Amino acid sequence: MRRLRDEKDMSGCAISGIVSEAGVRFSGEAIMESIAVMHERSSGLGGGFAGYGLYPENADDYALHLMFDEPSAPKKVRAYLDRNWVIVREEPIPTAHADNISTPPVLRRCFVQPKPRMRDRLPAETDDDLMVKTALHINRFIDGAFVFSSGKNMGIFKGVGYPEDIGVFFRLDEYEAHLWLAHGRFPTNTTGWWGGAHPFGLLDWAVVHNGEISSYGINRRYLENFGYYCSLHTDTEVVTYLFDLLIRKQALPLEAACRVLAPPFWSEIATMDARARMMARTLRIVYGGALLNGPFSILVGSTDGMVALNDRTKLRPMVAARADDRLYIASEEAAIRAVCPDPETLWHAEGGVPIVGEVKEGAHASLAHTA
Amino acid sequence: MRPWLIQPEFEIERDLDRCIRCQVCVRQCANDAHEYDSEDDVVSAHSIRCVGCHRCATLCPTDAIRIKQAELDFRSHACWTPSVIRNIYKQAESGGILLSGMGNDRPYRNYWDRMVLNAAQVTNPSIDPLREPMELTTFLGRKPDKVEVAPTRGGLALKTVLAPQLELALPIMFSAMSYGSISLNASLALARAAYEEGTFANSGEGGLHKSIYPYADAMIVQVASGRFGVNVDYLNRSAAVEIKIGQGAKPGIGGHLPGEKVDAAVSETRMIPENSDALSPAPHHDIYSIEDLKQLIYAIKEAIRYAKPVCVKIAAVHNVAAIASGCVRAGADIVAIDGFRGGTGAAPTMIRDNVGIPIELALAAVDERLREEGIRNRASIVVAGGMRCSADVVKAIALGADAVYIGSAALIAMGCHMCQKCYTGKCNWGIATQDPYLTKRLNPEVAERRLRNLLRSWGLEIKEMLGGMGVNAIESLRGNREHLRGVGLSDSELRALGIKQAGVGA
Amino acid sequence: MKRVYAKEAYCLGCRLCEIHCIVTHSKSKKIIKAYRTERDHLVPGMHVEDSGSVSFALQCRHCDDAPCIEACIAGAMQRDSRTGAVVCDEDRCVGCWSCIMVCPAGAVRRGRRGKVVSKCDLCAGEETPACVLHCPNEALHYEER
Amino acid sequence: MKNDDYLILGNSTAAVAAIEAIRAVDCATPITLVSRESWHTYSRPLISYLLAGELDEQRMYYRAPDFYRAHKVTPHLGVTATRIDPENRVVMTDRDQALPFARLLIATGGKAIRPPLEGTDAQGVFTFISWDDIRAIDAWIAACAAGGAPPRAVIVGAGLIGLKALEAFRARDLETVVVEREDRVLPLSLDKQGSALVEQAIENAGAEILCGTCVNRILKDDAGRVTGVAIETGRTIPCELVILATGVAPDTTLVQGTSIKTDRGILIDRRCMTSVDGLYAAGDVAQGMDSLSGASRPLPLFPNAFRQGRVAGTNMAGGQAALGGCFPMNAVEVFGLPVISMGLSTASGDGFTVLDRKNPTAPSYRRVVLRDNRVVGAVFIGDIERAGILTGLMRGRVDVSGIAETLLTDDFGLLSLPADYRKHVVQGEGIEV
Repeated sequence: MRRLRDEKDMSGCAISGIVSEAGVRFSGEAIMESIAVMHERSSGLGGGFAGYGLYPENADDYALHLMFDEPSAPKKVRAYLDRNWVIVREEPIPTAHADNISTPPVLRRCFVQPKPRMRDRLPAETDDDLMVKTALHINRFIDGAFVFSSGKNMGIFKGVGYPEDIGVFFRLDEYEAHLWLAHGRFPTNTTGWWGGAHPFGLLDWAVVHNGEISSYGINRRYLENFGYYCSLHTDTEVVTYLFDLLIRKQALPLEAACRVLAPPFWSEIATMDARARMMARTLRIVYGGALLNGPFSILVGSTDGMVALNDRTKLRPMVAARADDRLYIASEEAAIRAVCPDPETLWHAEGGVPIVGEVKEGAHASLAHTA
Repeated sequence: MRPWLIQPEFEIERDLDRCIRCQVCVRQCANDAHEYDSEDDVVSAHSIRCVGCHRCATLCPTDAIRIKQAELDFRSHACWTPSVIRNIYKQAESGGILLSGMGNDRPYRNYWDRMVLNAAQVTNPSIDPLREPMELTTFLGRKPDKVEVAPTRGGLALKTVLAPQLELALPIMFSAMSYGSISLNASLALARAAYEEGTFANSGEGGLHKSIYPYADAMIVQVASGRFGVNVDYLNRSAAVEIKIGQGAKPGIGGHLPGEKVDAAVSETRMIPENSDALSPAPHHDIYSIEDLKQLIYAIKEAIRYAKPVCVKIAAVHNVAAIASGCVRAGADIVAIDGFRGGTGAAPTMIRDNVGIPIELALAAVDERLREEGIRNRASIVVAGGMRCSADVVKAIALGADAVYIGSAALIAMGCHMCQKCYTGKCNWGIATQDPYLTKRLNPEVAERRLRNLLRSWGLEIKEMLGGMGVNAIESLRGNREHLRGVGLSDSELRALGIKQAGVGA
Repeated sequence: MKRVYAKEAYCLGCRLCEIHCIVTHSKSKKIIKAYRTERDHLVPGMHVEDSGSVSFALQCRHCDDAPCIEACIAGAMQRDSRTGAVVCDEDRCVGCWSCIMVCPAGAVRRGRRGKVVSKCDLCAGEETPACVLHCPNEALHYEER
Repeated sequence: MKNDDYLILGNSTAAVAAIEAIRAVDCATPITLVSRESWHTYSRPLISYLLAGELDEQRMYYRAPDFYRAHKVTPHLGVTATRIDPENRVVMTDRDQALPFARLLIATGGKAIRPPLEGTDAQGVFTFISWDDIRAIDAWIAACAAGGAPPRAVIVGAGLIGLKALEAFRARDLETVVVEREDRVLPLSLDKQGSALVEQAIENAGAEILCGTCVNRILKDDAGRVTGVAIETGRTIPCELVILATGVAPDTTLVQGTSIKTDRGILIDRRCMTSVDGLYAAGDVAQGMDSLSGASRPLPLFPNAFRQGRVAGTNMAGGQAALGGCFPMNAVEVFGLPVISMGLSTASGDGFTVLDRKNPTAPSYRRVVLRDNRVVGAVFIGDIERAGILTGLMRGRVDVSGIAETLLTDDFGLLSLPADYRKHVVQGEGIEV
């Protein structure tokens, strides 16, 4: 089956995210409830979730969420994985009957560890690099197979349908995570392909996004410069890769990475003090191709927490709230109030200013600067 | 002896009912195409001398003059066209090389006109540049792969030191036009306009006249094969240095400024004897290979203490992508590519019209190649050669250019009428001449204002187009070929340009 | 006061200033008609001096100590109190040419129409004198200095 | 009348210029003006045009009808000052008024020189310097015509006044002969070549000129009416009208016997002050420095009168002004031929270099006299355009070596001059050179 038309995906969407900064795991019910409130923002053509802290028993293994819609695909994937990886555990992803969900693909997950001698490994490559290569290879070259997610102790659940139905289908009320992301999709090109739903994941990055990246063409070519191949033609995909490039590969602090994606205007830079100006200027000059232009609100999940970012002119809605140890971020206030009726603080995200929900354990030093 | 086979190319039509015999035309034509007979009180014309520059028609206070293309006076023939026949007559008469000024005038396919731009509808909002910020600021120079930032207790600390950059208020610069090939007034106007509008002008291989020193911060100084006017002060009195390897109008050909144009001021500026011909060799005689180029680049970088970017300008030829890649690897911070429509003060017509490739294709190839090689950020790409309007600029940027050079458009803004007779030194518009009687026709204040207006109006249009596409920074357009579609192009052309067919979605 | 200043370096010597001066001071103020019907007595109020590659347009300087006002026997040469311009009242001028005799700039000429001198009147208070307005190279400036 | 007032004697160019200059500095202190003539201020050089019928009376007036009121001047017209008492600062008039003053300007002008000839007292003999002269002449012509025939006229002297009178008479169709003692017309202004052109113009206009001969006597009949003139050659020219046009001299009658020093005219310094503090003189009555000859002498010229009046007025009002170089200059059109002369226009010989050029086909002539590479005199006849540039060169004592030859060319202009002088002429800023 053709995965997508060979054209860029454009969609309006609902997004929601909840993180316990204390690292306390909670069931998927809350996120399902939150995203369901924004039913009108989806069209039933895609919904999905990401959870972090799902698999404590396999916390050190890469958890691959895979889908297959070709009978021959699983075998090919298995053969490819065998080149570099030891499969520690493999199982179907449990599902349940859900209204409006039909013809799901084959859904499996496997937990893998790198082989001591990985055949495709280059001298400087890390395990993560190889996992990226693996996931991208499967997505690009193995027909009928698609990697939903490839991080550790996390997973992405998504498919064609309204997000609340997808949640039921994947029995998310039975999982616990300290960070949940959800996405309801309103695509303007209609394809009923489960791989095309969101979140999009790579390693432990999971991205949900509402918007239209008008700079997509150059963002994509910019990433190609660094070896990323964008097979899905989605904004979410480039956002994910950009986070991976900037933070994981180039070791930019989160704050600086957000400055790259949604930089201040030159007129603002001109009014900064010398040190800040030099920083902002350098980032803009070097990372022009990474600037995300056009309307967007994105939520990016990672092992360390969640970051929300609006485009620099704030052309898409995004609301945040805090209560107890939790940070809630959603496209609409109602989606927060549905699960947190009485937040301590509630505010609208500012254009270009990231909001960070940092999970205390194992926090990156970088995140400390943005609070 | 009168060249009797040569017929007028233009007809000067004078409406005698409107002619007031004021003789403005007589006084303004450097080619003596108009003549006043005081006995009969009548102005008459010598059409054979007319070059079609429209000076007379423009200045005629009663609009009594019309310059028309001479009627087709040969039996029509698809192969033996009038221009072909005329050229043969001229050569049979002169025994010399046919010369032309300005750029290739043959009707090759213009790919700018086969590419259309995108605009935002519904799924993303277009942006109104009159209400919202719209950023055209462009930096030319070498960029690192990444920026190193270290978190410290006082915040983030920048560890990366950027290579020198040229900061442009908009991605348009004035291309190389030497003092000598154009008048000092024209050079001054270009320098001042660039300076005032936050962009750059290029000295060409003419040295830097003293009166341009105040605008040196807006000057890219050129080092070409003749090395005219080059010394360490010249290199340092600049914003950047450009090594000129080739020129789009005449790839593989050197330059020749006739001695008549080398007056005292030109002589001083070029550092050559007065009245001597200024001959720029075809190649640099110290660059016979890419390693030699690298040596020169680094020799210059040493001379300017690595404080300014070094640009290498090449003509768009068949393997331009590989050559550009070589230039980047040899240390060029900026690669300027000049397409075959690029202008010139003088070039053999056959070369001008038949050598080199269109800049659109060259640009597409170079940008793609540098990206494939992962070295695109190591150098900026500047393209030149037939950039006619802001849409051409936007398309060039979308194809992958960082900025463009405009030459002919700038000259036209100053009054050039594209008569293509620059090489005669008799430019009636005071641009491509050193004759004091003609140079004063170009008031640099007026020319500067017109150039600034041109830059501003193109800037405004670029902002409108950017806003229409839903982006508010030029870097989001740069190399963003998703915003381009081809119309009426073959598959191979689309492939060469790296763009999709119009009608094909994102 | 505002005067017309010439930038010698940018004067083309096209004489459009003279032509438009004539038209502005003609009866019809229409260029073709003026030249056709009044040609024999049209003299510009200003002149282009021209020699080889050097030329410039010269108008009356409207001197502060205008010698032509001193010399005018008919009281015709006067300073316009509104514009500050030195103007010749053509009804009073008798054509004695004393003004021509004393003008150090040579900016006053004999008119062709009888005994009346021809000189710049700054276009009688127009916002911009015709010569300035029509100079194709902005070699003439009308300004306060 | 308070005794800080201004008193001005005279009502012509110098007086008017002084009044305007005073009012430019001091707009309050009263000015009293005393004039022998009863006319509103008028321009003397226009009288020939009036006589010729080229002007109406309205155009004779030098300033607008409200000139005195607008300048807060109390005019006493038709009143003659009879005595000046410099010590007591008072002027007596023929109306027995005593006009006290603090600052006085004597601008009473010149008087026609009457040659010592027999018969100048005859009826029909006139001078030609005032409106009153013209009225009398006009009346005489009318009377003659009423008696049967218009008068025939003889003009004694072919200087400027004589030729303008001649022109007026020809306009009135009077048969006229001019008699000039010197060998040419306009002898003080023109050299022989220049005069020849003017003479040609006069002859073309149908008048007779007799040069190099003197009038011996004016003949009259028993009724005392003029009948003709007898000239040196023995010839008698019958006529009914004689004009004495042998020149003007300062009219110093009023200051004779006072402490105010005179020579041919009242002596003035560069500030136009006489030998008595607070007393000034200007115009044809005064005698100042000729900057070319270096000698003090009367320069009865219209522009001089204006400039002296202005300088005097400014200084009287407490301002600072001084005369620049003065030298003779004249502009005139005779029978359609414009003539301009300036400075030592007739000079030649030792120390002088003369450049001249005569147009072979048109009545046009130019002569430039140089001394020490500086222009000291010039003649323009016919093509007179830009003659003033030479006035400027003379006034500025500009070294013209190197450009002397261009002074004669047709396209001579500012462009021919050194760039910095050119710039200076157009007031420093005009032309950017």
